[in-house]
Amino acid sequence: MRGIDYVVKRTVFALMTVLVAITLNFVIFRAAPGDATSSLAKCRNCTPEFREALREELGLDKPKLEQYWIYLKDLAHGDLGDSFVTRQPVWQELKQPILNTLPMVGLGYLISIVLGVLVGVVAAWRRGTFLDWGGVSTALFFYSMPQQWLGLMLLILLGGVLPASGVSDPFIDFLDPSWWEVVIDRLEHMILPAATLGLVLYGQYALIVRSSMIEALGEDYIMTARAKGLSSWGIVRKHALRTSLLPIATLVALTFGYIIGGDILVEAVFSYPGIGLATYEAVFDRDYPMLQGAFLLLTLSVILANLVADLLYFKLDPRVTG
Amino acid sequence: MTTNGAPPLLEVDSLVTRYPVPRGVVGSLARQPQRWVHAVAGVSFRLRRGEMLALVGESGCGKTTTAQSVLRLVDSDAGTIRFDGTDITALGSGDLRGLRRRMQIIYQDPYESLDPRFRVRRTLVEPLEVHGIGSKEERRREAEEALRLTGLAPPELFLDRYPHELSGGQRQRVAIAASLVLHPDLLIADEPVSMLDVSVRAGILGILDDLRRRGLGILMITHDLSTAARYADRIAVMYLGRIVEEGAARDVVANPQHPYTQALLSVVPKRDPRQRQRPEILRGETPNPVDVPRGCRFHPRCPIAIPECRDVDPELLQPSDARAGHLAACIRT
Amino acid sequence: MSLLEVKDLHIWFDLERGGELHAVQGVTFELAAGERFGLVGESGCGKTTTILALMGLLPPSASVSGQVLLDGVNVLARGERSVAPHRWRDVAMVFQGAMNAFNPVKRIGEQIAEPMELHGIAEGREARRQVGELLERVGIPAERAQRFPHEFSGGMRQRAAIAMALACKPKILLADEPTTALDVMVQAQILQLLVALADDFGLALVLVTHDLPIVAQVCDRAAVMYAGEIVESGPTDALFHAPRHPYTRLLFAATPDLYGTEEVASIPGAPPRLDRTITGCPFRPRCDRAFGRCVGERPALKPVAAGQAAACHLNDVPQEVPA
Amino acid sequence: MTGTAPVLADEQDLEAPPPRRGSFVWSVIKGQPQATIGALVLLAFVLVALFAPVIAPYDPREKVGDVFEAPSSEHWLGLDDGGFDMLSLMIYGARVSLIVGFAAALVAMLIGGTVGLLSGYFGGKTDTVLMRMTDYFIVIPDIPLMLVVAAIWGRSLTNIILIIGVIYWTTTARVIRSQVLSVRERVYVQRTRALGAGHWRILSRHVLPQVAPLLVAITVLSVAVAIFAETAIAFLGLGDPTLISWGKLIENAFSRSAISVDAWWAIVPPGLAVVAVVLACTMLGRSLEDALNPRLRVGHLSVRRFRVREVEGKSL
Repeated sequence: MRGIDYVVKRTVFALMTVLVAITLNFVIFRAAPGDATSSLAKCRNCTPEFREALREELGLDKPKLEQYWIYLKDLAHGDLGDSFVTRQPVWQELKQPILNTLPMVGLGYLISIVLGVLVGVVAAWRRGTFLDWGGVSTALFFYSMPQQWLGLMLLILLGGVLPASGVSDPFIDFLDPSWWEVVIDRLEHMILPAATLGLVLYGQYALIVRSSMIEALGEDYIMTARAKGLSSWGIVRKHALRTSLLPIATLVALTFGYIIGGDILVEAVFSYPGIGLATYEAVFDRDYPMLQGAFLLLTLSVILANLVADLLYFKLDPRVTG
Repeated sequence: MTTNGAPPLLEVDSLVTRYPVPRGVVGSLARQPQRWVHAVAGVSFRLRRGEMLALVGESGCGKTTTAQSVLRLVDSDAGTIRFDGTDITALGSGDLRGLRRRMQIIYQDPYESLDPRFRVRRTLVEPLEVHGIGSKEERRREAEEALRLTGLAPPELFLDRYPHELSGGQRQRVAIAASLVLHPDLLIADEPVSMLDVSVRAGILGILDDLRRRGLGILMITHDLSTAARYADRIAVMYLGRIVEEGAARDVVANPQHPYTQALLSVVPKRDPRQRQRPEILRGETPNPVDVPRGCRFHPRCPIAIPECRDVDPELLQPSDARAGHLAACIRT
Repeated sequence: MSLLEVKDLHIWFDLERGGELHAVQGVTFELAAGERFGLVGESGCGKTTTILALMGLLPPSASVSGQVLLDGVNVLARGERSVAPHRWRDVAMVFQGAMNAFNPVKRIGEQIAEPMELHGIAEGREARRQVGELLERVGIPAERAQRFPHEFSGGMRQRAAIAMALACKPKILLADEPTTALDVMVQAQILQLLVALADDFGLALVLVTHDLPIVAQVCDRAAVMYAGEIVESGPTDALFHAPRHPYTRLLFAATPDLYGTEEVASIPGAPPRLDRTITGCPFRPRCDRAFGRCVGERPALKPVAAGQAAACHLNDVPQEVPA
Repeated sequence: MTGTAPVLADEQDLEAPPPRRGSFVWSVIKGQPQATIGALVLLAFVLVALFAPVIAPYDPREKVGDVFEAPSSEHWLGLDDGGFDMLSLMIYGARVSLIVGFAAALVAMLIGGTVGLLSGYFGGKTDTVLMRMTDYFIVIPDIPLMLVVAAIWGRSLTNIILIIGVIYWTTTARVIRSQVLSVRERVYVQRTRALGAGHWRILSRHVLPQVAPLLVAITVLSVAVAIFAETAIAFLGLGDPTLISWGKLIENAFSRSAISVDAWWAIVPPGLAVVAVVLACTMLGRSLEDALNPRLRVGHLSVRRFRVREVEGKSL
């Protein structure tokens, strides 16, 4: 019985958030001063007739409420509209970029979590020593870098060693590669953007792990553990680590939105054809349906990540009851 | 100053205060019945001017909720509270303001009850500001007078200090002084000494005793029967939201009628090592005030319970071998 | 030879704003096997610091001198290294506020079994069996070992904390204000349990509290601490009926008794600051019997009667001995 | 009234130094090296921004040499893609970056502070509604939203400040709320309420002053976040095209291929400037935050252990 209420509450909340996000997506794009055709279809040789046709095609000539209804109906069928540029369905256009982005962001996440937890734990455990000072300073330093700039720096430093753009070697197919050569090639292309994401993010994790670990080490049960005869590494491993890693579950989800933002910047720097680059290009091309579709997908993924974190937290902390 | 014949300062009748137990989304959807914490479940007592009544009981027995209800800091569900003859049970917030001047409370924790960023002076003057009383000069004089009354003399030594520069006993004195500047008629003292060192407790209790002699009605909430026996005129023992025994302090201590009171008295440790007692320890812990036992609420833990106790919810009556004004809620007395 | 001997224990804390706090100033006492000993004093008198030092549980800002002899061996000789092996095996502790003595995200049983496994007393199934036995012994059904701390009431948690302290069958049990946050009825239950366990297991019990009546009821002998030092020690009976230090007498007088009729009086003033050097008797400013000698000369703890010692100059002046 | 003997005062040590209560922020800045450095660096950048016309060696909009000319004694940081002096660009860029940083942080402080204060103090329905709203804002990915809003609503400086402020108030709101929740339960607040004081009085005299230092700490931290956000917006080409900012300089260098011609001087300095300011804000903000968190002060586990002292002579 414990916490069914919690699970239901979080799930209902996530569903409600989805609804709000969908609505917001509609409002932001239509409540702009003027309408989308004036701000987005800023082509030099657009005739008024073309603009009118565009309005009709987008259904902007209909009343707002009806537009909302149509938008919801289309969405229910998985229809995000067609891209202005390619005239293909947005969903079709976004599928491949998403598949490209997922492993790269995943790798970045992995780097940041491993590095962050490691540095955080060591810094807290060795509080006040050089290890602590060095760990925290390095973490703060990376944390203070604009992601795009760090990306450019890595490009300057390592651009000669590792591929600087794209998702794979365009000529690799001619070499008749084995499967692992393909994997290696993919990884090589992934490593710089993923490292950028990871390096910028890990500082935040390290600082949070450090302070929650220091807080945990100040709890009375740590004194009990010492009295029971545990060694200091034993205390860290068996008592402090578990409680201080709890916030990471939430933080990983909360930073999901942040990593998506970073993803856009980093993919722009490394011309990595993922959803971030697609969003970036959509802004430049004024490809309004693409932008709307990508934005919606990104928001939904953050909501999902938060739900997962909430449920994970529930699994990890016996005190959560509702 | 005599108070005979005048209406009691405070008259509480069949007071009921309860809090809803959160059901959660699932519970509400499944239409589970709403459950309640019966914090105060029918409490009646009177307090005269110049009298100190001690409300004694273990945590969760409803003594603090009773105090909050009397002060109208929480709303009660049934019963009446009369203050100086006026029914204040349902007063609106506007009328309450005037009333708040006349009833003051001091809290258990002197480290917490003073704003750490306020100097003593500001803490003492604030109540007067809130109620718009007096000129600046008059307020200053009131503050100094209140400090003197609580034994913090000369006042100049304390007015400009911050709470962290005072000892626990001094802080509690400042807290009392802050309630005295308004010249209240009723003072509620919620465990006024339990956070203080033993060696300064008597000083604080002495001030309360002094104020009582000056005509204030004092409702003291405490879990410490020794203190209650020493300083209060009357004692009311609470168990699970009810008063189970009430009477003159010496009667209750010397001749306890209710088995719960007897048990409570038996576990109070004596100072003298030669008087090692065999305490009469009750089984288990106080049940949750959500599921109050049927019949006598004490019967599951009662050493002298009989089958009837399961059905009869006893009233507060005067037992045969007790003195006038000594009441107990037990069918076996 | 006593089971535990504390000789001239001093503890200092470095203060953040500079300077030191001399928290424990030359504490000396003995504890025999199976004895119930009380350490009484008001807040800040150094009683908790003293027993934390017995287990070497002092913060890094602390420095100690003096001896803590456990079966004749000075466990503080080499600091952390020499005291660590004795923790929980020889000396176990019930901490103040058992609410927080347990890790909130681990099961109670797991936490009680932890020291058993650590000290090689029992493992796995055997450890679980012993945990069950211990829990039953302190009045908790064995199957509750699977519960988490927040599912226990305050009294239950304190019982579980006691069971945990007994996990390695120690010789000495230190109890720091074990009943402070508890209701009187639960307090009586816990004290009764401690006494019974001390008898059953042949434990020596050190009970630290600010509550004189508790010591009077539970302990055979006690020491009264004031301003970091023991001002009087002896059988509890003697402390109550024939105190040889004014502080002991005044402290009893400030404690109301249920049936007592004497005046209850507070002790004016406050204890001295421990971050400054104390000259003369630390209790002098609050004492009702102070005289010239108390100003310049600090009294030492000296035997005054059989098994009783006090640190007061009055004891050197026969006609001045307080009643 | 009967006169009774006054109760004796505790003769506590009253020789303690007279109260000296400088502001909390000031005492942290003075007391902690991390905070001192942070505050000094921040101050230095603010001065540079204020006196930009005096300090800058050249007019940043005047072509003073070749495209991507390398650093020299005349142009310490070289020239950018338009032949403008990088140092002067950097100095003028500080103005926009800092204005965006501080103004947006202020917006976030106002919104977040108000929401947190009301939500925490009144609790109940107010709290539920406000916190749900906050939760919604938290799940919207920040940079994409800024992108969309800037792309659709226009890219003036005011717009950018508002967008950043409106997106980043959530942290402030949540932290302040949890602090207010605990302050609200303090006995002295309850006592003031029992006294008959109104909500406004309690909020303004007791609650707000208590949370103010924390509010300052978070606001300092959000300055860093806002500066980041500005560089991101500028980098994605959505900044005000007429203004020079550090973000814009990074974007220029990137889009005009500074890397391929190895003109590191066009790209490293603006990034380093951002790092310096953000680092300074983070150090100052974190020191303030840490000083406010008593839970960080106790540690039952430490690398250092208690020491054993040799006894010199007898006991004191």
